Amino acid sequence: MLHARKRIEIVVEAVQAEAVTDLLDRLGAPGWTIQPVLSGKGRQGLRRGGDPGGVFDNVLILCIASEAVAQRVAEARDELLGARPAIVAISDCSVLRGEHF
Amino acid sequence: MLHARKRIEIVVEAVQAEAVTDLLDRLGAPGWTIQPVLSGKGRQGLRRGGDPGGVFDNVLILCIASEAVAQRVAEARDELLGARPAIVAISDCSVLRGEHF
Amino acid sequence: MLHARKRIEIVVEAVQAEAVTDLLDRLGAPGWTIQPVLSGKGRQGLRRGGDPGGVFDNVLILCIASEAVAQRVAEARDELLGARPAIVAISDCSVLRGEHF
Amino acid sequence: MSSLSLLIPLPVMFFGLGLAAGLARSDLAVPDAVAKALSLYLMLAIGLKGGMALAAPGASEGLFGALALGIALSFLLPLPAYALLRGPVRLDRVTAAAVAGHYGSVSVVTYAAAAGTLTTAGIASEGFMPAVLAAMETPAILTALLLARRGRQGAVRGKRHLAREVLLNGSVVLLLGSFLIGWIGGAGQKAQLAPFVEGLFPGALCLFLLEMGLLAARQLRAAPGRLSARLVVFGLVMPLIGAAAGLGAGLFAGLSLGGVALMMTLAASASYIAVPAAMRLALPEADAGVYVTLSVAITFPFNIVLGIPLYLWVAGLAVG
Amino acid sequence: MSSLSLLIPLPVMFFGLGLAAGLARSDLAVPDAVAKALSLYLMLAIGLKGGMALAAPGASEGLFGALALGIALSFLLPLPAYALLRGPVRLDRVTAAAVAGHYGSVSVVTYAAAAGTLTTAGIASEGFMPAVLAAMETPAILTALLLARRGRQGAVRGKRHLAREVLLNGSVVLLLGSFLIGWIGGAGQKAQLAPFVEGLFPGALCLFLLEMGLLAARQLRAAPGRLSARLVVFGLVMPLIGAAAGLGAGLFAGLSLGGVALMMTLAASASYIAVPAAMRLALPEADAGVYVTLSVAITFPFNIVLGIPLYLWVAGLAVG
Amino acid sequence: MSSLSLLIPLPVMFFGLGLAAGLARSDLAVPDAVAKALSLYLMLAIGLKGGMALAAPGASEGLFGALALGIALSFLLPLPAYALLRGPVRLDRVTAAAVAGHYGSVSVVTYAAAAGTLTTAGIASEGFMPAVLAAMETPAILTALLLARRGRQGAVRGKRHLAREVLLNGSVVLLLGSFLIGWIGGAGQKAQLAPFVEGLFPGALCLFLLEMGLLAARQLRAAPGRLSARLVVFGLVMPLIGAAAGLGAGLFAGLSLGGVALMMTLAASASYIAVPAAMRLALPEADAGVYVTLSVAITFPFNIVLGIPLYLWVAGLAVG
Ligand SMILES: Nc1ncnc2c1ncn2[C@@H]1O[C@H](COP(=O)(O)O)[C@@H](O)[C@H]1O
Ligand SMILES: Nc1ncnc2c1ncn2[C@@H]1O[C@H](COP(=O)(O)O)[C@@H](O)[C@H]1O
Ligand SMILES: Nc1ncnc2c1ncn2[C@@H]1O[C@H](COP(=O)(O)O)[C@@H](O)[C@H]1O
Ligand code: NA
Ligand code: NA
Ligand code: NA
Repeated sequence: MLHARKRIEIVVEAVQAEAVTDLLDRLGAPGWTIQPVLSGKGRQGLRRGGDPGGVFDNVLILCIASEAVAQRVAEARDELLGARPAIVAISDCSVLRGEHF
Repeated sequence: MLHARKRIEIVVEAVQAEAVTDLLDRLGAPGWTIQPVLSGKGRQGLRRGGDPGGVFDNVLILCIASEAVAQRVAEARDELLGARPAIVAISDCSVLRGEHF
Repeated sequence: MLHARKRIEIVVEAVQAEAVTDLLDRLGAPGWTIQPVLSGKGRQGLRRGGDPGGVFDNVLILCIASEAVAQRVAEARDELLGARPAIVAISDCSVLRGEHF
Repeated sequence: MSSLSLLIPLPVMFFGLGLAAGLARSDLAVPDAVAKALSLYLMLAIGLKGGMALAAPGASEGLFGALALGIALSFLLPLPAYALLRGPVRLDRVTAAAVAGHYGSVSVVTYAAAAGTLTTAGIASEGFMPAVLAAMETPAILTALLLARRGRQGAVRGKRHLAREVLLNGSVVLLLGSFLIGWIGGAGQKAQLAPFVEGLFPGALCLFLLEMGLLAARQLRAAPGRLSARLVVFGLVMPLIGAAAGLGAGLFAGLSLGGVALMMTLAASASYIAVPAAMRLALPEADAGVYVTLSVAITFPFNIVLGIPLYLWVAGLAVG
Repeated sequence: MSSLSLLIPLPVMFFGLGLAAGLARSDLAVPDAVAKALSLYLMLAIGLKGGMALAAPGASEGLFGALALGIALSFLLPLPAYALLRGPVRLDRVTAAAVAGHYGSVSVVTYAAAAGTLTTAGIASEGFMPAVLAAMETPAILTALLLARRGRQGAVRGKRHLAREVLLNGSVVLLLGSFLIGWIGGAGQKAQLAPFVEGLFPGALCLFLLEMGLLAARQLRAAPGRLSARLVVFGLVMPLIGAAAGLGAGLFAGLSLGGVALMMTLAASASYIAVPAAMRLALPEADAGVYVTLSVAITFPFNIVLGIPLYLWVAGLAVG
Repeated sequence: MSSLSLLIPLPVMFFGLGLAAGLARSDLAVPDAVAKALSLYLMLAIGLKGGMALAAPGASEGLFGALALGIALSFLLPLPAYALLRGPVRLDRVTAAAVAGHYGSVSVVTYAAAAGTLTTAGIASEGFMPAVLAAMETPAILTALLLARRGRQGAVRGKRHLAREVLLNGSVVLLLGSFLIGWIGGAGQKAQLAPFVEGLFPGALCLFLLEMGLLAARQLRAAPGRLSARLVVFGLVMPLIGAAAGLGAGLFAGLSLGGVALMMTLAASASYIAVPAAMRLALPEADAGVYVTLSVAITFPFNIVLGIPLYLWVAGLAVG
């Protein structure tokens, strides 16, 4: 009934989101969801979105995928880090309808 | 101090959100949170919200609940899938203030 | 390549968000991300944001941190609960680039 | 240059701009909140203006006949649409029913574009037409549901929401409410509201049509394989059938030239807000990519570019 | 029809429309960003208009007296409110203090509605009243905090934010800033800004009151058990007490008929933006469901429907 | 008072208000969607107005020369900027290239402020200047990329996006599109669009400059250590270099007094929407804190407060 999968969570600049989702597509991810971010803090200090050019906007990309895809994402480290994500966090989860993921 | 709970995460069309939260209420969930989604990709291809009728908007519903409630959600598979969620992912977490969940 | 970390997730009133992130900063969190919330339900019943004073707006704060920081957050229970968060959920995750967290 | 400008009204050119920008993948975008604000504004202004006009002595003559005929059109137009979609177009039953519902209902912006054309041309119309617009928004939803359920068991999902969607749909409430407020209170405050209700109207329409063009392009790009050639033909022919029915209704109701042209436009237009939302809720099996794209990217541009001048010309022949 | 329209101003009818739509659970909604934009617009327009009026020769006479009395009212009005809430209404101390703070402060939209009524009726008022409006926004917050802490130890939480909220509250800054800009620079540019500052005002007010009606309905539906009958009575009586105090202050300051009516309206009105936000921060134990609902769904409609005409009538008796 | 108002135009005072509020950490805020809506409105109104003016007989004389010179300025101005930034300012190569790109491109709001000043002063300018504005938006991006890549291997990341950003940038499309629409269709509909295009303009500019002030304050507070004294000096000197080049180009193109002043303003202004977004995509190694802050918080206020009057004065000497 429940099937073990990986939950990949990436915080990245909005302008780089398409580069990340293109990569996820190429690595065989069955889908992804982009969520808005209001503000954040990291190594570069405070970041608050909403400037006219959208330069300081971040987004959060969520991707539920198989262990194998998660493995490939971790291995595509160099390409992924080219998009300069602030976080790439991977955790375990179970899904209903394993056939889809 | 920390109490083991389940973290249920559901991506679903915005028009179906109330059907899902009604179900969560009926299954005894202590609460839930609805977050916005900017865009996503799944079996039906790219989905970008913001059309005038809100037809293509998705939301993410987060629910922290006891193992028993999570069990019931997984078992209510048929009713839940009637709302055509794209993802139902369940994972483990610990909470402060277990009395509330 | 992947490093074990903790994923801390806090739902709290928007007006209290800065109190929570100040606490996270003080406890040594390497960063955090604030996401918007559309609506929710908990012990106080239904909450829907968007009133003119922002009184009913909630946010979700996500913080990826080391076990030690997560420990300190759990121990700062009293101070944290002073901001009246609705949820404080902690789970496991792995991150790329462990040097940053 | 001015000859082209006589052919294509300025707001329609903004639709073209949005469409071209969208198809070329420009990053031009109108924020959702702005599009919603413009849509609220257009409904409020249309309603108030109509209500104020109706407050003039004798202006309500013919109101009830036009209302009744409009409602009847909204209930009935989905039937020929469904027949075409099931027959020659060969769409599945549920999607056919959902699409049919869109063509019984109406598009507020198409109405606004037609009203703008009338204003520019100096042609008057009945003050109560905004009430007809509001009345035609939702009856078609019920016909669509009946068509979808034909011969099938099973309750409609989300009934409670759906009833609200039909009876208390935001567009209907705002249009009718503003209309009533304009009727009751407008006479004395017309001059005070004119800069808002009339001065801004053409500009707001331009901006909204820009957004509609961007939306149409997005739909066309997202669903390249979704619209068969037969569906596209349906999206061009069905407005003509609607307009013909609207012509009959308008003449039967004894409307003026402007009123007949508006009635034809209403019957020819397809919903792109109220009906899609209701269908998504009530008929989740229907393909939203089909009905949104057909309504926004085929029928809407057809109506504003070719339809409105055509309906106005035909109305002139029939009434004049 | 026009008799009804003389009784109820058009913007107030839009409040009624929003309230009815919300209570009937229509899906009509004004996006948050639009509501915020309207609120910014109203404050900017009120400030600029007042400042420009003040630039006329002799127009600043009486400014300081009115300002001082307004600030005093904001500081002091929470006291009778608190006494009523702790006594007959039997509210807990912290919530009582929080509610009391709302009634010392003011509501910009109530002021805007009163100003609109004066304009329609052709009654002048002092150009500096927007400065009084701005000055009355936040002193009441301090009184509320003192009342909440009475006899209790413990620092106020989030002091830094709170100080900003009181001194640098967005509404205060925008109102006062626009007022000063209008005063300094407006004389020469009045004509140029008129379409924005005056032309749009009534329409923007209609749209904002629609949103206030929807909000009031949402509050009433979300908190059915939250408002006791005694609280509702308080929400109707307290504006009258405030208006009486405002009458005294207005007469004492030697204001004109219009100025007295506005002063009564200010004193009678309850905050629904600045004070709720400050209270949520400083007194998280107070029940936000009580103070927001009382201010938005009881006192606000009372003031715009019955209060303003009443205050205008009384001001006429007292000044005339 | 009026003497101050002659020195500082009203919209500029709103920039000051926003800046002061932001630096004092007031919670005053303009929602993003509102800022984007105002920005769309300003571009649409500037484009339409220019296009309509161009429809007058003989008004297009000199168009192509001005366009060509504007494009050349946009391509070439990054070169002296880069030389200064690499030499005396000692910035790293990639950030220097990114900053240089901003100064070749233009700022729509600075242009709007200058156009407003001309209107207030009753000085005419060529109707085609909005087309020059649009044409100068993006060529500088290409120069910046060439500078950044000099002597280095490696493809530009996100080429596809970047091409769109340069050729189909939303601002360019909306400005040019509105300009063409105004040109083709505007003549007959000028009066109808005037309340929207002209009536609202000064007010919308005030609100947008308020937001720009808040944004400048946010940038200054977020990046206290980011701007060295040398960078600040660059942000004040570079507009003067640009203005000198613009003066030459304007005189060479035979523009009128108003046209020369606008050309100087364009060349002096720095982009704060199109170029930052393109640089973030193409040169992620460049420090966005530097270029956004420099453009928004140093050069922008310098231009609107001191620059525009200076350029107008110099243009008067040169042309008059
Ligand atoms: N440890 C963290 N936990 C959650 N979010 C983070 C963390 N570190 C960085 N972020 C997010 O990533 C953005 C950019 O991070 P950085 O590039 O490190 O400044 C921040 O503004 C946050 O939104
Ligand atoms: N594997 C996935 N990971 C994250 N989000 C997903 C995934 N699959 C689908 N989604 C989300 O669910 C939406 C609908 O999915 P679908 O119905 O499969 O097209 C997508 O637009 C995404 O937002
Ligand atoms: N069990 C839960 N799961 C997810 N979100 C919750 C839960 N409980 C409370 N919340 C969120 O926290 C907010 C405030 O909760 P409360 O203070 O309990 O009313 C709610 O409106 C929800 O957004
Ligand atoms: Na129709
Ligand atoms: Na008061
Ligand atoms: Na420049």
